[in-house]
Amino acid sequence: MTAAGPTEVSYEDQLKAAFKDQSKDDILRDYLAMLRIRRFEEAAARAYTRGKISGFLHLYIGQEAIAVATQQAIQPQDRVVSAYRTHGFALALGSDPKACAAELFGKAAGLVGGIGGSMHFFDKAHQLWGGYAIIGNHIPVAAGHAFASKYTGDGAVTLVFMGDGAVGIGPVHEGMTLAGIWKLPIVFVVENNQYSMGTPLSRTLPVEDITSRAAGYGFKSDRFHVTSVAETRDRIGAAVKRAREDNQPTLLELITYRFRGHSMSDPAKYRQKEEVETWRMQDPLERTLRALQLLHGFDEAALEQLDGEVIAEVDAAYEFADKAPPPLPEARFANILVGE
Amino acid sequence: MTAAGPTEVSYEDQLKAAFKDQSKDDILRDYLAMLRIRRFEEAAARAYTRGKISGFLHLYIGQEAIAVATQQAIQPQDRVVSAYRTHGFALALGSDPKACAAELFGKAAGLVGGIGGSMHFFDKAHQLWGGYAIIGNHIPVAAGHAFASKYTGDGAVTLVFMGDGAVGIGPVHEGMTLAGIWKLPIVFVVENNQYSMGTPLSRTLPVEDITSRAAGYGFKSDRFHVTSVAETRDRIGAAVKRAREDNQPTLLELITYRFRGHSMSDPAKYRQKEEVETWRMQDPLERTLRALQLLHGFDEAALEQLDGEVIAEVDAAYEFADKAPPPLPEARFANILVGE
Amino acid sequence: MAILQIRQAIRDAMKEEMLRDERVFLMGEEVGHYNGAYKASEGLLEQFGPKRVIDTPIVETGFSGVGIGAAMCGLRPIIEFMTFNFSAVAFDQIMNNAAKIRHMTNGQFGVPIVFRGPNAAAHMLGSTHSQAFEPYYAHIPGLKVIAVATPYDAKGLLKSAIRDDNPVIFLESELMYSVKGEVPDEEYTIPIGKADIKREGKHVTVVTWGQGVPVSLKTAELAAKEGIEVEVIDLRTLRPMDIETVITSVKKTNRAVVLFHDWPYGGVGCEVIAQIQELAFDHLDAPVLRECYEDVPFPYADNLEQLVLPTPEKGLAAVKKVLYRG
Amino acid sequence: MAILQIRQAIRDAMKEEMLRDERVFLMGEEVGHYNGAYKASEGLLEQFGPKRVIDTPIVETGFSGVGIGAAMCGLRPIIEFMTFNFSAVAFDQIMNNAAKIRHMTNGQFGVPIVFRGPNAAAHMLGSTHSQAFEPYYAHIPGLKVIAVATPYDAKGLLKSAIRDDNPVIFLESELMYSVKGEVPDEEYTIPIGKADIKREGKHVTVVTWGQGVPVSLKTAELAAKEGIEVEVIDLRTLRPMDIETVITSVKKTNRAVVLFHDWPYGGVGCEVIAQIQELAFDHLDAPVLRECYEDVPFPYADNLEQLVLPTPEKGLAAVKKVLYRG
Ligand SMILES: Cc1ncc(C[n+]2csc(CCOP(=O)(O)OP(=O)(O)O)c2C)c(N)n1
Ligand SMILES: Cc1ncc(C[n+]2csc(CCOP(=O)(O)OP(=O)(O)O)c2C)c(N)n1
Ligand SMILES: [Mg+2]
Ligand SMILES: [Mg+2]
Repeated sequence: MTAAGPTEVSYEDQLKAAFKDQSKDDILRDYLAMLRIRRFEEAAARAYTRGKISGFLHLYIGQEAIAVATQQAIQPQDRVVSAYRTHGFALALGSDPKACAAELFGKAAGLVGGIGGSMHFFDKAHQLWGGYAIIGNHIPVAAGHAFASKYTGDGAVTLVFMGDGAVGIGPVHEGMTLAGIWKLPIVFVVENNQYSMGTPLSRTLPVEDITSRAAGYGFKSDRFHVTSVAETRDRIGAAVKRAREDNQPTLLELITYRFRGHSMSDPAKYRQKEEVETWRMQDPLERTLRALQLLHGFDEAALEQLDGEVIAEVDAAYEFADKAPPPLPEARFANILVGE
Repeated sequence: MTAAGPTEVSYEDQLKAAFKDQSKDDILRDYLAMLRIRRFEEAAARAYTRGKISGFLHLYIGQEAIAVATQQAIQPQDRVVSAYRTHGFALALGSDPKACAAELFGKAAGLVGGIGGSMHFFDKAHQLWGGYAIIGNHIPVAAGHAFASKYTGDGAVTLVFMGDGAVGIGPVHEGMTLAGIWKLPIVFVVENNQYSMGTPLSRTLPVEDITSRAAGYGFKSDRFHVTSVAETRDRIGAAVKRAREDNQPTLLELITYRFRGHSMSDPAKYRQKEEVETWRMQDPLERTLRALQLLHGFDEAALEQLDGEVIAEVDAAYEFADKAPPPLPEARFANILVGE
Repeated sequence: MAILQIRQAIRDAMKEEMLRDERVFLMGEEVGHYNGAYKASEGLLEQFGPKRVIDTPIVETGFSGVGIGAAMCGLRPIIEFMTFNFSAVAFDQIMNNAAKIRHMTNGQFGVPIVFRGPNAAAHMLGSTHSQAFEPYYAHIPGLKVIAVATPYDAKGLLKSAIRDDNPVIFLESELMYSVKGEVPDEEYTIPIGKADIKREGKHVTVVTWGQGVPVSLKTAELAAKEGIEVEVIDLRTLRPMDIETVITSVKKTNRAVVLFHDWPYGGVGCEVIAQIQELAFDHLDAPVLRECYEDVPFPYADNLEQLVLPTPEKGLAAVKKVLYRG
Repeated sequence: MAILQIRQAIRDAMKEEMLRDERVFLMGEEVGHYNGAYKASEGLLEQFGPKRVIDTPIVETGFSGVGIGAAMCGLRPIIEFMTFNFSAVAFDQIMNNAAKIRHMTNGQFGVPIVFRGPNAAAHMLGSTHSQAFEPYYAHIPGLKVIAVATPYDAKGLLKSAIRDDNPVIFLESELMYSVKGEVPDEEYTIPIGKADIKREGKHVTVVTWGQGVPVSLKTAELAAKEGIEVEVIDLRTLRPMDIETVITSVKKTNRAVVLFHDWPYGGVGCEVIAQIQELAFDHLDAPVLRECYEDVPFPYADNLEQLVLPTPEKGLAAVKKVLYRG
C-alpha cells in the first residue's frame, strides 16, 4: 500500500468517486463500526493464541462491512440469522462487547452464558437470532421466523446469512423452496468470501453465479462486490423493502473476502500472497480509512486517536472476560427442558 | 370419445399429423408396449382389490409412454433409476411379467424375491436399478452410478426419474449439485404428472417451470408434453447423447398425467371429472390406438385380437404369481450382510 | 363418554388446542385438503382455514425447520410426519435444532413444538417404511418422547404435548388409528412422564409402549389361561421415563419382559432393562428379556413380515422363560 | 515396528488399500487439497491424484449417496465425514440406502462402502459438534459399526472394513488422532467382530470402546493402586458385538461397568448391559453400571465440559460401587 504508481493513482481517484456522495459523518460512522469489529477479532485471535479461547473461532476480518450495512438496512423488529461467523453481526447490532468476549472465554457473563461459544452467538434483545454451526440448517429455521411474521403480522423481515459453501446443501434448497411457495418476508444473503474452508468456489459451485438459482425459487436477486457500507446497505435495503412490502424473497450474493484462515487452526496455505494482496485493495475498511484521509483530511494522528478509543473499548471487554467467573456447575443442567 | 363434433375433427387431424412420419410397425410396437403395461397394471389393481396384493401400489396408468420411450432411447450398458412408480419401467425394459406379478404378490419368484414389493422393483439384468421409496433419496445414488461410469469409463449413461413432488427435497438438490460440478453422464427426468398425492403443483412449486432450475446447476434442459413415444424417445435421446458424448447433464420435465389415484388407497377426490377427461384426450396410449385406426385402418376386431394376446400374457403372469410359493422363512435373514 | 378411534382422539386434541390457542397450527404433507394421509386431521382445514392448517411440499427438513423457527417466535406448531420413517431426512433439524436451541441460546429462545405421526411398521410396506424411531429420539437430551396406544391416552397426552414448552416427539401407529376406546366428553389432559398400568398382575411385569401394548395385553390373556398373572405397564412417555412405576412392579413380580415394536439393539428396550437390573437387582429372579422385532430389515412378503413381528405367542414364551416355565 | 499416530495408521490403511485395489477411492470435504481437516489423508491426493481423492462441496447426503451409488457399481468408496456430527444430515442415506440396498434388491446389488471420521466430543466445540453416533448406527441391521482406540487397531480394522463387502461405519476420535502406538511394518488385518482385552484383571470387567478406552485404562490404573484388578475389554466392533469375550470375562469377575463417551439413554452401553444381565445373570454379584456423558447437550465452557465427561475418577467410583466398596 506504500508504492505510488499509476494503479495507485487511479485507485485513489476511484475511491474519491465512490465516497464523494457520502457525508464525513457517515463515512466516519461506518469506519468506526467496522474498525470495532476488526479490533475485537484481532484481540480474539491473540486471546486464542494465548489459550484463553478454545474450540473453533471463525473470524470475520474482511467481511465487516456486511454486518454494519445490515444493521443500517433493518428496522428494530427485524431478525438477523447467521451461521457460525457471527461476531461481526453481534457487535454491529449492538451486543455488549464484554458479553461477546466473555462468551468466547466460556464465562457465565457471556452472550449465552458460556454455553455456546463463538459459533453460537444469540442476542434476542439485539435482533441476533443465531449463531448456527451445522451448515445450512438455519435456513429453514429462518424461513420459519418469516413464516411466523406472516402468521402474526408482526411486520418483521428476516435476513438470513450463509457462506458460499452452504448453497449446495439440501436444507438451504428446502428453506428457499418454502419461502418461494409461501412468499415469505425474507432475504437470503450469501456471503461469498471465495472459500469454504480450504476449498475455492470452483470446486464447490456448478456455476459461478450463485444468483442463477433465484429463478427456480421465484426470487428476485442481486449480486455485487462489497466495497463500502453505503452501497451494501442500499442494496440489502432494497431487498428488505421487497420482503416487507411485497412478501417477495430475494437472493443476494455479496462478493467479499476473509483475510484470515477458515478458523484459527487453518494457516490458509491454499492461497497465494498475491491473491490476498489484491483483495486487500478492496477491503471496505481499508477503503473507508483511505476515504477519510483523501476526502476529509484525516491525518495519522487523528486516525490513531480513533483507533486508540476503539482499542480501549475492546481491551476493556477482554479484561472483563478474563476476570469474569466461569459458569456455575449447575449451569450444565439448565435450559435443557423447562417446566420441571 | 364417441361424440364427433368440431373439436373431435381437429383432434383427428392433429393426430394424423403427429403420427404421419412414423411407420405402421413402429406405431404398432409402441402401442403394444404401452398396452402391455396398462393391462398389467389394471390386473394389479384388480388383484389388490381381491386382497392378493398389499402395502402401497402406485400405478403408472397414463405415463406408460415415458418408460417405453426410455427403453428405446438407451443402450444396453445404461441404467434406469426410478422412484416407487416402477412397474412400467420394469416391463418396458424387459423384466419378466411373471416375476413382476410375483413380486407384487410377495412371492419367492418375485423380481426381488418378494422382499421389496411394488415400491422396490430392481432388475439388474434388465438395466433397472430401482425402485426407491423415500422421496428423492435415489438422486444422489444415481449420481453415484454416473460417477462410477466416469471413474471406470464404462460408457454408460444413468437416467434417473422422479415425480414433480420430489423437486423440492434436499437430496435432489445435492445430487444435482454434484452432477453439475463433476459433469457426470446423467439425465434427470421429472415426470410431472400434476400431483404429488393429493397436492396439485401450485402448492408444491415456487414457479411452474421446473426446468428453470437447470441454470443453477449448469444443466441443459427440455420440457414438453408427453403425447407419443416417438417424440419422447427423441427428446430423451438427445439428453442421453449429451450425457454420453459430452458429460453434460440435462434436466428434463415431462408433462404427463396419472389417471388413477396416487396409490390404491387414494380415491383421488381432489380432482374434477372434467380435468381427467381433458387429459384422456392426450393419453399417449389412446392417441396411438387412434393413430392405428385412423392412419393404418386397424378395425375393432384387429385391435381386440391384439388386446387379447396382451391380456393372455398378463393373465398368465398373475396366475403364475398366485400359484407361486411364498419365500421360505429363512429368506428373512438373507442378504442383510454377506460373508458371514 | 364417547367411543372414539385413536385418529379421532388425535383430531379432537388438535382441534381443541387450536380453538384454545391461536398460536397453535398444523403443518405437514396432505394434512389440509387431503385431510391427512391417515385422516388424523379430518375437517381441520375446513374449520380453521389454510392459515392454520398448512399443506407442505415434500420437504421434511424444510417444514420441520420452519416449525422450529416459528416456535422460536412464540408460535406452537404441530408438525405431522406422514410417517416417522420420513423423519430420517429431517433428523438433523430435530437432533440439533429442536432439541438444543433452548440450551445453546442459554434460554433466550424456546421451541414449543410437537412432531407427530405414525411410527414403526404398518403392513407390508417394506424395509424403508417399517421402522421405529423412538431409539433415535429418546436418546437425545432436550426432547420429550411419547408413544400412545389408546384413544384416551392419545387425546390426553397430545393436549399436554401441545401445551408443553419443550419439543415433543409424539408417536402414533398406522395400524392403530382405528382402535376404539372411551374418551371423556369433558376436557382433560394426561401428564407427560407417567406410565400407566394397563393390566394388573403379580407374576411377571411386561413393560411396553405403542404397538406393543395390544400385543402385551394379548400376551397377558394367554398367560392368564395358564394361571400366570401378567402386569402390563404402558410407559406412554419414553423420555422422561417413569421408571418408578416399573421398579415398583418388578419389586412385586420379581420378573420382567420388555415387549416392543423395534429392533433389539440398544434403544428404549435396553434402557428399560439397564434400569431394572440396576434399580431392582436384588429383586430379580430371572434376567429381564426382550421380545421385539427380529434384527432384520422388514421384508414385504406377508409370511416373512409375520415372522419378524413380536406376537402374543412369543410374548407368552418370554413370560414363561422368566418364570423358568418353558 | 513403527510408532505411528492413529491419523497415520488410518492414512496408511487407506494408502495400502488404494494401492492394492483400484476400485478404492476416498471422498469427502477437504480430504484432498487440504489433506483432511484432521490430516488423516495427508499426501493421498498427491499420491493418487484427483480421480481417487475427491474433494466435495458441503453436501453430506449428496456425497454419501454418490458413494452408495458407486459402490452398487462395484467400486469401493471410503467416505470421510469431517466429523460424524455432520452425518446427521445424511442419516437417511445410511439408514435407508447403505444398510438396506442389498436386502431390498434381494442381493442383486451390494454396498461395499466405509463411512469414516471422528466421532463424539472433541474439546469445547459445543452441543452440535460433540455427539456420539454409534447408538444410531449400531441399532440398524445391515450395517457394521467399528470404533478404534489405538493405531494398531485403527490400521488393521480399517483395512478389513475397506475389504468388507458390507457397509461399515468406522468411528475415530478427533482427540485421539495423535495417540501413538506400535504398528507392524508388514501387512496385517484385524477381523471385524472381535473384541480385545486391553488389560487383564479379575475383580471387575470394564467394557468400553473408542474414547472410553484410554479413560478405562486409567481407571484400571487408579483401581490397581487400591488393589483392584480391572479387566478392560475394548469392544472395537460394536455391531456385530463380540459378546462372548465380554461374558467370559464377567463370568470370571462377576462384576461389570460399561464406560463410554455417549449419553446414557439406550445405545450401545445399554445393549451391553442387557446382554450381560441376560447371559451372565447367575454370575453377577452386582448390577452392571454405566459411566458415560451426563445426560445433557454439551456446554462450551471448559469447566462444564469437564463435568459432563466420564473420567478415570468417575470410572473408579463405579468400579468400587460394583464391588460394594464405596
Ligand atoms: C453439515 C456440515 N458439514 C460440514 C461442516 C464443517 N464446516 C464448518 S464451516 C465449513 C466451511 C463453510 O464454508 P462457507 O459456507 O463458505 O462459509 P465461510 O466459512 O466461508 O464463512 C465446513 C465444511 C459443518 N459445520 N456442517
Ligand atoms: C421423504 C418422503 N416423504 C414423504 C413420502 C410419502 N410420499 C410417497 S409418494 C408421495 C408423493 C410423491 O409425488 P410425486 O413426486 O409427484 O410422484 P408421483 O407419485 O406423482 O409419481 C409422498 C408424499 C416419502 N415416500 N418420502
Ligand atoms: Mg465461504
Ligand atoms: Mg407427481
